Amino acid sequence: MNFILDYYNYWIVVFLMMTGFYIVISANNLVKKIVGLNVFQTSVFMLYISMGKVTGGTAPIVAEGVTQYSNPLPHVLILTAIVVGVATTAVGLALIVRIKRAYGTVEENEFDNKDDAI
Amino acid sequence: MTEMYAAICIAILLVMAIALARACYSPTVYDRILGVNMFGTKTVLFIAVTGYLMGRPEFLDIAIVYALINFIGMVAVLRFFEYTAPVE
Amino acid sequence: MAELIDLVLLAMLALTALRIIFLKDLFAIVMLFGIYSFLSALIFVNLDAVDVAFTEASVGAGISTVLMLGTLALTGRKEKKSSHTSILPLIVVCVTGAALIYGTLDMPPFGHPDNPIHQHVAPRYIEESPKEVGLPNMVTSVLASYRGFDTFGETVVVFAAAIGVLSLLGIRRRKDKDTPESGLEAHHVLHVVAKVIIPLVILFALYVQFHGDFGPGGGFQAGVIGAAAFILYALVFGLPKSFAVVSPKILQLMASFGVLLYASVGLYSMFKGGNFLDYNKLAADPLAGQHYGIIIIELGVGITVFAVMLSIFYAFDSQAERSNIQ
Amino acid sequence: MFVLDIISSILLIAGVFFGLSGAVGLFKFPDFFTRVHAASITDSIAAILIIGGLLLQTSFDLNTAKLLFILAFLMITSPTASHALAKSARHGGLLTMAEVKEKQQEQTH
Repeated sequence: MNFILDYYNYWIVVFLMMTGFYIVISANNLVKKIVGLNVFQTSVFMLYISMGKVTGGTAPIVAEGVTQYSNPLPHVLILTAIVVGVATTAVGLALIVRIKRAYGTVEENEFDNKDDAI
Repeated sequence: MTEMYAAICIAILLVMAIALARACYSPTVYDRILGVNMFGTKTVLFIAVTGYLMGRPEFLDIAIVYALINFIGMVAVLRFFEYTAPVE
Repeated sequence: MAELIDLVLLAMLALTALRIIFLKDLFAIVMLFGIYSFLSALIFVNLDAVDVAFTEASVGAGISTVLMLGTLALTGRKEKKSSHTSILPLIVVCVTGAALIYGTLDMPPFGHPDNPIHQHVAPRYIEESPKEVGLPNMVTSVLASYRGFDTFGETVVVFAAAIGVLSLLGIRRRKDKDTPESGLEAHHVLHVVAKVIIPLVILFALYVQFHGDFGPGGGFQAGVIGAAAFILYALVFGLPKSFAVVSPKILQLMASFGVLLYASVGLYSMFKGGNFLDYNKLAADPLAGQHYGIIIIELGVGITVFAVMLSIFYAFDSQAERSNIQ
Repeated sequence: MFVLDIISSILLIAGVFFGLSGAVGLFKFPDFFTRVHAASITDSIAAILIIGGLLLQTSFDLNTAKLLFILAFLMITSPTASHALAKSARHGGLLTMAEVKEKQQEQTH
């Protein structure tokens, strides 16, 4: 049981990562691909935060009577990564809107065919 | 009191799981939105209770953000839903 | 107890992700993605990362979901049948996953205080930062002071993303007054409630901005929450009215002003004889200097993030309204 | 203090009970409008009871204010959201179970 608890977080992270990866490579629709990318991205966040957790620790904000804090460094890295992540997602979605306007579709195989036709 | 909070937490988790199931498998799109909304309000309560369970209730700010974002998400869904014709 | 909550929440997260694969209705996918973000923020709370949870709840669940919904309004909500075979991706994913699982067995056990990550750099932040920077929230001190240069880079990236989105889409104002009112005009209750809620939300955003030194929060979160208040206004009352309140021109100025404010703090500290972003030189007392520096750069970050998020939303929403009225 | 603990326990348990019954209603009721009814009413009462239970554990500081703020916020937004959802479902052409039955009878006649 201890063995499972020690690695459970990492296994779920790998599972989520692979789920996101699968959506990205198998989905035909570009919006779904972006959702897959976001799932993947969140799994990486989860990995960092899991590594920063200390059992019996508490949030890294100074309080009276607390001696054990969790590691604040991964929190800082991930906090900024989330904001940058949504910024890149927005750029990706903007590209999708332009693709829709240029090709009339956001399905990968359909605009591939249109490219070949030209 | 800690055991009490723990029991309440587990019960709210159960409610959240049911709401999640409704959001995942639903007959109409409106049921799905309903499930998402219920999930959101239950999360607010869950965070409030866990704050007391962990002994650091000053993190109630996060519960406020949840309540706010839940409402905005709901309004956004209704707004953009009008543009896309219902399928069911 | 924390382990049990962790177990259950992670399982729910995995099930949600799994369900996303099999759904064909993109609308449902985006809503499940909203739940996914909410759940991951809950897990962050449970793993003691309150600041990260704050950001994920407001940015991931709020802004991303709204933007994706706006995109769906433009691109349609049904995924068509894929022509790909799904066997090959499945094999690739399974092989990669197995390799990664094999790799995790070499990881240090979860939550152990003697893990390598807790031995270097972090102890210094935990022990010294309350004395050196003088703030109870270590995440804010590391973010704004120790790693201030890094955060400056992130702010510039966010600014660059706004430039990217605006150059791809642009914000279109409708000139003619006769076009039907946009927004949820049929929902009268929503109008009244939004009028009550929006001032409260703006007040809360200011609280998060200036209380970020002592509790969870800071410029990034406050900017997003402030933007969320105006997004709510634009959703309920329609874009033209929202343009009258905060025009896109002002937002562009605000976005660049925030970045410049951040950079000017760095330049000022150089002018005072320190390094770039060396807050100790800002005032006679190093601790007071740290305080001034952190408050000003958090303000810069907040202004930039607010302006960027709101103008990105304007860009998507104006596209959605335009194409659906025609 | 002991009395306060008992009262707040009762409030918390009652809140969770209503929450659970609402969740069951989400699956058990026959059509969408009854399900909205189940979900929205229990949402409100559960929020009142649970936050009320927590309020009794605070000692009139910032946390009390925050809890009251959350309560007020939920009281305003949650019924509004349910109302807006039901309204747009109605406008979107969703029928209640009785109306569906009526329609079927008309078609058979």
